[in-house]
Amino acid sequence: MILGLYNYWVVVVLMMIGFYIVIAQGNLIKKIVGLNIFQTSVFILYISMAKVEGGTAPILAEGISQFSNPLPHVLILTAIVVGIATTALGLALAVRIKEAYGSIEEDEIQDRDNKESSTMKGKKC
Amino acid sequence: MLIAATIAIFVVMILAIIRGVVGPTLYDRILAVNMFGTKTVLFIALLGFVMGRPEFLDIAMVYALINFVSVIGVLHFSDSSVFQRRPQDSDPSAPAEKDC
Amino acid sequence: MVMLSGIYGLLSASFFVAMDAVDVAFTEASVGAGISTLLMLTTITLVGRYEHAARHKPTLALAVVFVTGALLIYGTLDMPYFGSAEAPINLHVAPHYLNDSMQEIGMPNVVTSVLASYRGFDTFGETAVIFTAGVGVLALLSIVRRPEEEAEIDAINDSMHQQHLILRIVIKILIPFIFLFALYVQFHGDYGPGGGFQAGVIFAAAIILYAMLFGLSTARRVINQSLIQVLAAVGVLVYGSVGLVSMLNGGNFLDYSVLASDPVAGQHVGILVIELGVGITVASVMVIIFFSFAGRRENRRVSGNDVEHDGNRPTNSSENKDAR
Amino acid sequence: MDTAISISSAFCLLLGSFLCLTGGIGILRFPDFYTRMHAVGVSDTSAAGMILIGLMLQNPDGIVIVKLVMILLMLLFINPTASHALAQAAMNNGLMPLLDKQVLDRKENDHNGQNEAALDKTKNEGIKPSNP
Repeated sequence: MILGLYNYWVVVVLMMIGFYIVIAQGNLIKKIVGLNIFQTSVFILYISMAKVEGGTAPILAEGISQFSNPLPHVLILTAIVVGIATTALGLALAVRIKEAYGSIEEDEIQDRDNKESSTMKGKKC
Repeated sequence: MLIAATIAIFVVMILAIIRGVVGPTLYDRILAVNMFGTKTVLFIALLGFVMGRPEFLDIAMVYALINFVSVIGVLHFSDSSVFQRRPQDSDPSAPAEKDC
Repeated sequence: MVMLSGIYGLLSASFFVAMDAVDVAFTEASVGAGISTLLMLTTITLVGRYEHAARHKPTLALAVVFVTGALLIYGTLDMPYFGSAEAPINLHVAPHYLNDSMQEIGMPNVVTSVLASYRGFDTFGETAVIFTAGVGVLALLSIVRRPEEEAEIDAINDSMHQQHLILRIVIKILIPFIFLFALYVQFHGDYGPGGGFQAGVIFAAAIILYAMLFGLSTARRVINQSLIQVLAAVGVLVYGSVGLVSMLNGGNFLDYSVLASDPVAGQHVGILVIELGVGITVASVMVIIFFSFAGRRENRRVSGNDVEHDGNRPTNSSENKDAR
Repeated sequence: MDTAISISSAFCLLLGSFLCLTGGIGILRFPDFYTRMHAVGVSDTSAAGMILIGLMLQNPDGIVIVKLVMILLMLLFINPTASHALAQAAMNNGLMPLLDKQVLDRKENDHNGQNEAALDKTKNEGIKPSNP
């Protein structure tokens, strides 16, 4: 009986993979990939909730009475396109960071920031 | 028969994924993606017939096009210098290499 | 890894087909498999391919992930079973959409009618978000180039494209069909899977294909950059003005029933126009995003040559050796 | 007539599936990139053609057949082109086919001689194909 929940478990596993990548990887591009995986897991959550046993695609046709739920489809359809737009924004930021810092590794960026702020302080003193 | 063909294609998709994960060089991966894309087109077309909703063919068509676009795009960008330059002593066939 | 993400996009799209979400599969097919892979690749050519060896300790992260995952799985125990028709999500507003949209909107594709009519306001917001993202990318990555650099880029492109003769011919044949198909998707969205979002992405994919094979400056000559920027705004404006017109006609904002004498015909007109607006915005924003990234890349190739030195910069080479 | 059509459809589908499977085994078992590519390139296109023809025979309904024909045409255009581009890119970027030791040595020398100016030392090191 409890196996009827497997779709959520798949979603949770995917979500955690994405989450792990986001928090554990230092590379900004990998972080964005992780965010994408996380995002897709949310899509799958919505779409799998919309599925109705025995239903088909929500395009009305004669002779079919059972349809999947169209509302999550709408939400996810727009979310996918918005997702790619925001991903592009994130990638653009990564490109600019690379140009400004010469690296997209988190710790190196941090190091450079620290160094710069300490030299600034030194000048002030 | 439709279902048998669908299952066969599904198996081949899994094989393509294995090659994509293992694939020593970048080009193996691109090849796997290309194959996977073609198989997806067939898979969706078959699935449409299995489920009795031939509207799915539109999606298959999008796939055929977009797969081509992405393969060409990947090839285009793999010509760039970043992809040709490798770390100095890494063997291109070493499976540990990861093209991030 | 990027190739795998491409497969991932394809795979999740086939999953959506299996889940009967044809419209979503359509979008994911064009977005996840095509555009996002390309964007990732362009970025990687900009920032360098290899990452440094991991220096962090993943134990803490793993612990956090496992705890969160366990809590989430515990939370799923109260969720309705997969595919159950009695789940709360299927009981409230969805039956109304499925049963009444034929009378109210007159469209077989319920997804389109929900997207464009019932939840039109939401979709308006999404379109505005896409537009904003396009503006953001433009602000971050746009560059002004001098004419002599243009010439240099042209020379590079010409030399590079000598080898792509077969590809160019096939693509010349294919591109009109892609455009035609995009238009079909755009205007067939009422009856089958499709609509503005998908059509916009397909349209943009055709232009991106052209830009990749024939060089960015050629593509810029065909499709004017400032025209595209104006079009991105025009799409949102078209959407908004449909709402305003319906207000002027005495209805609510984005209530299309008042656009024609017959409410159903009015809905048809309204949905057609706003889908057009969405399509224009999505297509031009995608093209803007790609042009910005690719323009950066070409600029990098001409001036500076810092990409060239990326792999073997003396400070990095030792770390790059053990890059995974 | 009906049975003839359905039998031929089933035959096409089976043949397509079989070709598909051979391609899948080929991509997994062949030793180097170019042979894999051969396996995929040949079997993919023909398998797609067979399966789509099988589907066409399944449903003699106007618009569906038109769509299937369009998909078939597109695949016939796209697949060989993509394979060609892939092989060409791989060749241009110096991925060598897996050859006999003798041929390999000769090729290697040629390669080094021709491109000495263009390629730096490290790159040649990187390109060298793995010996079997």
